[in-house]
Amino acid sequence: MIQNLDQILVLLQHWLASFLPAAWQGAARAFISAAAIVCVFPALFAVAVWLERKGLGRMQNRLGPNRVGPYGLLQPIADGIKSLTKEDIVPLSADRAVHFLAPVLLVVAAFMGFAVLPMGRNMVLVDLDAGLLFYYAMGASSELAVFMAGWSSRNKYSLLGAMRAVAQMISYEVVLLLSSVVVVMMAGSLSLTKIVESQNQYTWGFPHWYIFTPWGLAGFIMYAIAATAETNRSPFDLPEGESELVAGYHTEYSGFKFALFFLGEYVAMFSISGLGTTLFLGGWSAPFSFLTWIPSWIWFFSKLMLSIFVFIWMRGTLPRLRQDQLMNFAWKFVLPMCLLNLMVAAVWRFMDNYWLRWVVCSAILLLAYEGLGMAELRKKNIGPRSYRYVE
Amino acid sequence: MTPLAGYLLVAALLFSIGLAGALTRRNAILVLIGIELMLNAANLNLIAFWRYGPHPEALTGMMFAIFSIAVAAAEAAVGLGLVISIHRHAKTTDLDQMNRMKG
Amino acid sequence: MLGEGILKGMAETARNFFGSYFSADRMTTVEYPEQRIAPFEAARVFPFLVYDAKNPGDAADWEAGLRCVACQICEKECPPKCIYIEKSTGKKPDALGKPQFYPARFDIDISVCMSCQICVEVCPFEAIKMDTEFELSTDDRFGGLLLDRKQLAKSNEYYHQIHLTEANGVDARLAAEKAKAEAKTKAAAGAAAAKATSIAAAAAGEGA
Amino acid sequence: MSLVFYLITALTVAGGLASMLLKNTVHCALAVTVAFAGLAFFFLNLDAQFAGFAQILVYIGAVAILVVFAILLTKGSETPKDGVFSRTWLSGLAIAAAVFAMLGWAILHTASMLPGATPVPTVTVRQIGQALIGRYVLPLEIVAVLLTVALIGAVIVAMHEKEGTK
Repeated sequence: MIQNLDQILVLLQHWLASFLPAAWQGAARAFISAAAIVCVFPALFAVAVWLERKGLGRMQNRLGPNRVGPYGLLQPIADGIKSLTKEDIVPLSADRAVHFLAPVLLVVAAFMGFAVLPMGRNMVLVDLDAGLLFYYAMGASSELAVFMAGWSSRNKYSLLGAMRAVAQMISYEVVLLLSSVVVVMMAGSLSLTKIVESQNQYTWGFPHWYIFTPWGLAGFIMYAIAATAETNRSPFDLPEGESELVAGYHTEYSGFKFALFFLGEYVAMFSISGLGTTLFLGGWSAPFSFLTWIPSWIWFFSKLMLSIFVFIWMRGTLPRLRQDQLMNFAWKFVLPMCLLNLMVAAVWRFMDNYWLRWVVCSAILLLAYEGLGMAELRKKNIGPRSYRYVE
Repeated sequence: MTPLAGYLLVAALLFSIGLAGALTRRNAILVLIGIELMLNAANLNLIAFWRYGPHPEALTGMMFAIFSIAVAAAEAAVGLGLVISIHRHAKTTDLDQMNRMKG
Repeated sequence: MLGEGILKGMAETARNFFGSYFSADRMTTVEYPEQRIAPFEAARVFPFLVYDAKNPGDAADWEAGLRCVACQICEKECPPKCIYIEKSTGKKPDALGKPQFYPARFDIDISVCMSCQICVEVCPFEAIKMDTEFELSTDDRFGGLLLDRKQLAKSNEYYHQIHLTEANGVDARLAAEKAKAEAKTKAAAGAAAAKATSIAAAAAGEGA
Repeated sequence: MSLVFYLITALTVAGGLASMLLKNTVHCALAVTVAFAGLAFFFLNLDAQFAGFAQILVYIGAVAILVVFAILLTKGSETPKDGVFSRTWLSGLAIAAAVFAMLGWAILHTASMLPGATPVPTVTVRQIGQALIGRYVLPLEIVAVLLTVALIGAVIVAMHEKEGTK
């Protein structure tokens, strides 16, 4: 019974596909999974928007949306109807084809990442051997979409926002990749299902999640920073900093195309949270061995929503960074820490003594963090900054 | 026609397109793009030969392609750096106008 | 240590988040259309014209009671030029009984007005004051936002209601002015009478 | 030759042609991205998963972005008034056509000698990794050094020259 509940979605998929002739069943299963992903995550998007507006409201001692439906629950539907029925305005001088393609490409690239994320036991669309690489390849394509949006709008704000976004995404993509490499080193595989399986073991009832190791915790924190920057969320939301750039690269988008950008941003947030969950938080595995009877997909989605809540929490707390702070932080602090973390993971891998490696690895990481942090704080450049342009 | 011949033909076509672009465009950046296209065509050849070669398990062609991708990335970075630096000197990226040795 | 401030900030927002469910005094906002806060006395939105009703509460004599004498100072001083005044041809007695012009037309375009209060400051007759009414939305973008003198005219009692301290000061000043004017006329009358008596006396003396 | 092959060929060649023929430089950069993506599909079609994803990651994620950055930094997105093609375009085209003719002739001439369909090789990422640090460790190290040198070199070349050092 419990087994069935865990696999209920897989069974449902097989049952639905069984109505078709045998030759088509494989394709039908893939189609059903893809359709499920395309339906579930926009629904989750609606929930997340509501949660974000309510949560931010409460953090600022307001009520948040409370007009449409009970507790404002129907607000996302109202927003959806509004953006669907709004006029779609394209600037006269805009590059129409590119302007149209940009949001489409962004959303498609954001959705592609889900293809390799295991959302439960046996619940993965394609179990690629190079799954992580595929994920990052898809994430890299969204940068181009952002650039296309900004450039095709023929608007200074859009272009500035796009250039900021691209510079930021490239810088933090390095961090994102390097912080997840430690997991690959430990799991010995780029396949996300294998990574989850290697974490789905228990000692004294506690799971072997990578976050419960010094290098895993450090890696997770750096992953979270890079993920926030990669999805252009506060405090790294300079690309759309509304106080300076109107709305950044989607200034000139309205109606449904704007809604697509909005959707793309949230879907990217879900997929990057899902990847973080998979890499560091044990994916669909239960946090204690006595809780393994709860279906795996429930664990995956609860961890996902928890990460979303942390995203919202950070947005409610932190002010926006300045461009030079953002770049300095990425290249001078997080990247060295990432490289050090790779070394620490290697030390962890090849040290036998269980307790000693805990002490050594934590000590190296903490000392480096403290030392680098103090150095960065002392070096803080206060005074006029110089800019560099190509004439 | 064997599949390999098809891939080789496509690679040759892409190589020629890249070559034509590199030889005919004025903008230095587009010349670089043409060179990238040529490199990519070569990669396609390598991968195709690896796939249809006698010893795919030796991974030789694929390794070549992977290294070539890495080298091409470095080449693009340096090439574009050069274009930017030339643009700063000559205020243009038009190759037809870059006919002086004097900096 | 680096990052300490972030954790402190996160704790603060978490406290706000949970606190807002437990303590009602954290929630400083009101649910606007249903709940309202009484406007502050110093609040100002757009100007209005003050009139003195002969019998308080009578809105019928707004035209007669307008303090404005169409001197057009406010029209000249208005930075965005949103006041349009047309002087009357005839005159009518003001509160002091002196014959004055009055505005045949007095329009303020509140879509242009920037609520700077300069018109109020330059008015020598205390005729234009700032209102606290802010729910002025209309579906007519041009005509609906161009208020004429009938829409602008509000009684002195209303002025007392919204800006009590200020209105009392204005009333005192007007009363003092009126008293001064009356004293002046009285003095003038007295002087005239004295002159008349002295002339009469002189005439009588001459006659004697 | 399957339908997939022809579709990818059409996509790639169209992208490549557009990137060399379009007037607007940014359009060219976007078109070449399509060609890069098509080549990645080719790699996937040839069962070289790793190379295909690496192609997307490096070319679409890095090279294309680098190119558009360079275009914007050099004000290259404005179409020049006196045409986009070089004065010697005819000879360039002739050379390219000659190269293609020769390559095509060579391929078609030897097509019968080329191996036919072979069984699909199974390559895991583990195998690639082991090859990289086994047989190909020296090239790997050299590429690492090359990338570092290229990174520093690109930064130095593109950096502002100090006043007076010209």
